[in-house]
Amino acid sequence: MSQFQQKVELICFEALTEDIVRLTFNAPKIAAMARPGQFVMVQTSPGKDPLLRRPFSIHQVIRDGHLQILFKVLGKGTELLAQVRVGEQLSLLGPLGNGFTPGSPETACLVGGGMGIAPLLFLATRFLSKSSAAEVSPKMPMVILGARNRAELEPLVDDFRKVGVDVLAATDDGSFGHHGLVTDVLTKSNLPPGFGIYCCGPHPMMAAIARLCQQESRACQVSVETVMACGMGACLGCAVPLKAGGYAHVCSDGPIFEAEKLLWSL
Amino acid sequence: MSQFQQKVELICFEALTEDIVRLTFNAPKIAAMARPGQFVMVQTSPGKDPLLRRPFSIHQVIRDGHLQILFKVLGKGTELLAQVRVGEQLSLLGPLGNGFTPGSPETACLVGGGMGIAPLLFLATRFLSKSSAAEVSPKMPMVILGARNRAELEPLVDDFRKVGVDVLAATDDGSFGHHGLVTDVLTKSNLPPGFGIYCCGPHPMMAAIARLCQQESRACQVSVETVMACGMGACLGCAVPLKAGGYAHVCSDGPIFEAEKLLWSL
Amino acid sequence: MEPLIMATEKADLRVSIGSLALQNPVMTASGTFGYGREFEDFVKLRGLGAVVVKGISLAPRAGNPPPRIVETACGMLNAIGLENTGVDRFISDKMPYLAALGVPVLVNILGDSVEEYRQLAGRLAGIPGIGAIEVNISCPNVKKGGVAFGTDPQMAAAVTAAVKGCSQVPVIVKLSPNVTDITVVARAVEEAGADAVSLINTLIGMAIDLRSRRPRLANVIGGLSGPAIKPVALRMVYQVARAVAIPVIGIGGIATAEDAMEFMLAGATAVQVGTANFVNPGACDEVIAGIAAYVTEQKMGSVRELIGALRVC
Amino acid sequence: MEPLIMATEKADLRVSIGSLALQNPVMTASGTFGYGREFEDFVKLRGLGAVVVKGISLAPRAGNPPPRIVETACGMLNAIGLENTGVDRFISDKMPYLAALGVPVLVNILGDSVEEYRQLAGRLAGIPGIGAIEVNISCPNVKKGGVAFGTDPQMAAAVTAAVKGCSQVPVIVKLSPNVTDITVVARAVEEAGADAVSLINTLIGMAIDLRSRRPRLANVIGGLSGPAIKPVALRMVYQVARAVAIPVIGIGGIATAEDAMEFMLAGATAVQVGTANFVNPGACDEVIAGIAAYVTEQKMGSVRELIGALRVC
Ligand SMILES: Cc1cc2nc3c(=O)[nH]c(=O)nc-3n(C[C@H](O)[C@H](O)[C@H](O)COP(=O)(O)OP(=O)(O)OC[C@H]3O[C@@H](n4cnc5c(N)ncnc54)[C@H](O)[C@@H]3O)c2cc1C
Ligand SMILES: Cc1cc2nc3c(=O)[nH]c(=O)nc-3n(C[C@H](O)[C@H](O)[C@H](O)COP(=O)(O)OP(=O)(O)OC[C@H]3O[C@@H](n4cnc5c(N)ncnc54)[C@H](O)[C@@H]3O)c2cc1C
Ligand SMILES: Cc1cc2nc3c(=O)[nH]c(=O)nc-3n(C[C@H](O)[C@H](O)[C@H](O)COP(=O)(O)O)c2cc1C
Ligand SMILES: Cc1cc2nc3c(=O)[nH]c(=O)nc-3n(C[C@H](O)[C@H](O)[C@H](O)COP(=O)(O)O)c2cc1C
Ligand code: FES
Ligand code: FES
Repeated sequence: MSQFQQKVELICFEALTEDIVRLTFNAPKIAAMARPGQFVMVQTSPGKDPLLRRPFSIHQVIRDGHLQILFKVLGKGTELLAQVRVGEQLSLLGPLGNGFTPGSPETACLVGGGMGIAPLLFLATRFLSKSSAAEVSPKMPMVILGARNRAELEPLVDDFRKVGVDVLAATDDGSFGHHGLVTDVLTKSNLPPGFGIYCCGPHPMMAAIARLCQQESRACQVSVETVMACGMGACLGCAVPLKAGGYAHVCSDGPIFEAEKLLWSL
Repeated sequence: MSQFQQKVELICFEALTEDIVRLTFNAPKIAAMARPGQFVMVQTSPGKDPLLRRPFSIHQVIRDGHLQILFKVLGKGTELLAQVRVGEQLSLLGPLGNGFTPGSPETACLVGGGMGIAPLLFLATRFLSKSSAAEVSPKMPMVILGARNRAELEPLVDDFRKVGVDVLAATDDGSFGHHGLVTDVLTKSNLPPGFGIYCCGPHPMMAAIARLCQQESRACQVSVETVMACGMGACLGCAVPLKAGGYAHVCSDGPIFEAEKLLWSL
Repeated sequence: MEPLIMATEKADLRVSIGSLALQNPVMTASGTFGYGREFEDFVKLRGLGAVVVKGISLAPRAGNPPPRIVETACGMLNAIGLENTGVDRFISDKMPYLAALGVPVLVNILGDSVEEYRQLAGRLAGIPGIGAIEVNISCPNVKKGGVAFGTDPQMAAAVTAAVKGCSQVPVIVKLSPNVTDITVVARAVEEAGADAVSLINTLIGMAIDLRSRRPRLANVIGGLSGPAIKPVALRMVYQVARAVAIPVIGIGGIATAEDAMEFMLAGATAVQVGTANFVNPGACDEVIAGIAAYVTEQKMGSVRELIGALRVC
Repeated sequence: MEPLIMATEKADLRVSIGSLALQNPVMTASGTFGYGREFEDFVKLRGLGAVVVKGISLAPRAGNPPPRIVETACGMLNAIGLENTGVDRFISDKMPYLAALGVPVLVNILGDSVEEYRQLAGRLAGIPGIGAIEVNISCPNVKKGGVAFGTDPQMAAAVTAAVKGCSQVPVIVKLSPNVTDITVVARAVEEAGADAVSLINTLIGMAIDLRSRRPRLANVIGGLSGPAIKPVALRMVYQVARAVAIPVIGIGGIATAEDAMEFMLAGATAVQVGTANFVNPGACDEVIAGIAAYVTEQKMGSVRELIGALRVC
């Protein structure tokens, strides 16, 4: 067994801003198997509406089998999730998807925008961790994070700093770090050629970074979002077009893809 | 305006037993218009499943515009209602239906079984109240209440005693009051001819009491339950067959009917 | 020259169904709004686009035995059995109140035969306040072994022509969704003279109680309505709007302004709010206000810009 | 002599679809269970009544562009576009794993023409592990202008006969609900030799995004599934079970043992669990366990006592 459907208890609820929430679940089985870049499907209601589970990146796995997700309230499902109380149980399905391949290359620049920051904390700690040395590099990653404003970004930047990673920040309104896009910061940072990019964020940001990396022949892994019904390869609903033609399935072939394999619209 | 759709706040939650709950809402507009025997339609979820509101008798109206309902957890809707927390808001529609006609006759015997006890507390206090003298009789009503066991019945009997009404109790298991049915108690009580019956409870109980009253030519008002979609006479879903043929609508012609007008099955 | 400023002052929500002008595109669906009066405490009746009343037959009908309704996932089944007071009592008891509201009253009619429909239309002709006749063709044709008029293009056309022949007001034919190709029926009633079509009526469904091993409706089968059917309704409105030239009125699971405007994008000129009235008796007010807010916010000259504006590339 | 005692020991859940014996009446619905393996961590695959695989065509198909799915009230729309690996890779890559499970594999097939269905049946004939062919006739017939095979009794019969002619295993025809009278199609395929019918496939629906004014599916229309459609499915199963003599397999919104048993009361010999697998990948296990518990608790000799046992008076 490498995947589980589990009722898990919410053990910590944090509202980082008015509409950004971090939930910590006691989910030992899923946490034990989880790798950075994988995701869980969360049932947002015991009823039939909303019917489908919602996908969320695994934000962090912490000692004692605790698993975190970080999300923004957008619609019905996330609204319901933001109302779950500590002690209540929720059904989680996971870990799902392929996850990042953090070994290639070993020197890394993590680029996250908005809620795309979520999976990068887990990835960053894996880069740092010595215990799982077989799989990951011990080298310190470079991290560039962007969001709309200070309120949204600062608490997340703090989390990276807490685990010992320095962060270059960018905000749309300039209230924290660079005033502008993460892509500006990335361009200005003159990243050495050996560094690979691990990227998650809004589609336009990832498309821009994919283009950049292609120009520089830089390895680039992106985490892709689509609507999902099952999250486990059964419905074929989560198609994304491939450069070579045809489609890949985000939940089973991804959500992490080499940027150059995908057909980027925009 | 005599009916209202209102978002009201839950101000008190009481679990009388494991599955019997009393909710107190701050619902001044509805409370001000409410008469005993009327009901409210309660939205049990902000979502679309369950879709329809659920009808509940007005259990009690207390000073300051507080309105109570008393219910047993049976299915999805009542399960959700039993999870509402103090401070949360719910949409109520009411007061709906005709209500009891407590003046005719003025001497009364109230007979309630199970959750059918709910509307009788409000009715009993109206019989006692001197402030609304125009509408109701000041005479002390006789009250017979039945339920499955002591746990379910005793807290409700206490409520009647608190407002100054004595109660004859009956339980299915004999753990409190008479061992048996309320109909037994009623038969044994040798009710004087002038007393009218005001009755609410499971269908078989009401059918038995209706038969009894017919034999004794005693006035009998019953509170009838059906499935309801609208509660306000619009859907015509809440039909009950009439002795004279055709149907009445429980929400708009009832829920209180003279027992002899109805066609009693069983 | 200043449509934007005008729009922010008061959104232009007017639409027309044939010769019938409506102050806004929001009507009540037949059978879900009683005879209007039931909602006077909850909705600004005078603010509605139109009131569509419960289906009326020639003679009074008692309706089906209970249970008549059952809740289903995001929907409900009903088998009311077309209970109504009959056309004469409708005219004498219900119309005066309705006519005084000053909004068009659409009378939904139903019959067992083409002749009954014709007579109904005749009885209603000339009654003040009636803005249009809505012909419910989902009823069984007793002369044809109980096949619903609405499932046969020829029968549907025959009913339409009969009603049209006795009506001065626009005739709207209400289509049944329980057909293989709803555009065929839509075109048939258009050719027979219908001034508009409204759709959808309920999907035929059933519910079973495992404990008693009985159908949950005394009538065994009933009509499915509510949010559950919205995707089917939206698809059929889209198909019919592209198949006919007459206005289309969209119905099925509409509960919010967004729902209503999605139907307009699919091609509906107006909409009807049905089951949502039971859940939220103020639903129509909210839908109208929401559309007005959208039209203003989007700086649209008129709500009519939405009709059929779906971008399908 | 001691059926009650036996029942409490182990409930008899066996049912048969023609010559195909199933250990219990619970199958997976095509397109909602991948090729089975995806669920090995979540469901006891060997405990299923049967595994129905994603629809297979002669040549591989890439499927529709995204978005392919959208959630609706208590349901979902899909327009996957019948993406599949094609019959050859299905046989070489998927069948060995499936055959080793020891439960019947039902291969759902689809084509653009009668000839394609015939060839598919031919390719699958004799492959070990295949318990039956399920013929998806909701696909458009390209030779007839894209009208779905399942909406025309004659075309449905032609496909059935063609497949039947090349199959040794039972042939199950999966009916489309998008028809005026599903019993007509059911009888047509029965006469053409179908060993069973399964129903319903998805209802055709649509969803619109008000913000972008575009359809929510790239394909514009899609198939509605899930709890929302259960009342329609139950009604059609009830009608078809009374119209044909062959076994009926019930599909549509089944998520619990109660749902499954309601379909059996309506006349289904077996059921398929579809969309529920997405929400709860352990759904089939729960449905089977729930039926077993009920059969035991009710002291029934066999689950077969439920089939068509609805009490309609
Ligand atoms: C593999 C994967 C990992 C994800 N990880 C995270 C995460 O860690 N944190 C997080 O906040 N979100 C994440 N998402 C997105 C998340 O699943 C959606 O935000 C969520 O499903 C929205 O559900 P809802 O019911 O609140 O919104 P809905 O009611 O479904 O939609 C509300 C509105 O939001 C829009 N919307 C829905 N999904 C998205 C989306 N993916 N992106 C942008 N807009 C959308 C809809 O179009 C609609 O307008 C992830 C998605 C995938 C596929
Ligand atoms: C005018 C009126 C006043 C009412 N007053 C009260 C009240 O004061 N207190 C109270 O507890 N209930 C009262 N009821 C009944 C109450 O409305 C139902 O119990 C409630 O709707 C059940 O909702 P649910 O979603 O929990 O159950 P559902 O999920 O709808 O049903 C669950 C199970 O309960 C059964 N059930 C549903 N309704 C009833 C019913 N009325 N009687 C018996 N079984 C039922 C169903 O058949 C099903 O098996 C009243 C009903 C009416 C019409
Ligand atoms: C309780 C009820 C009664 C109805 N009665 C009628 C009727 O008399 N005539 C008619 O044409 N449609 C009738 N309908 C159908 C509705 O007008 C509408 O077409 C259908 O419910 C779909 O819309 P909705 O999903 O918004 O409810 C009725 C629907 C319900 C729920
Ligand atoms: C994503 C998806 C894909 C489907 N693919 C197929 C298919 O390939 N062949 C087929 O016959 N039915 C297909 N169906 C229909 C289902 O098998 C089933 O008939 C339908 O979903 C109704 O059942 P449900 O409500 O339990 O999902 C598909 C359904 C879904 C949701
Ligand atoms: S979400 Fe179902 S296959 Fe990817
Ligand atoms: S519940 Fe709708 S008319 Fe009574």
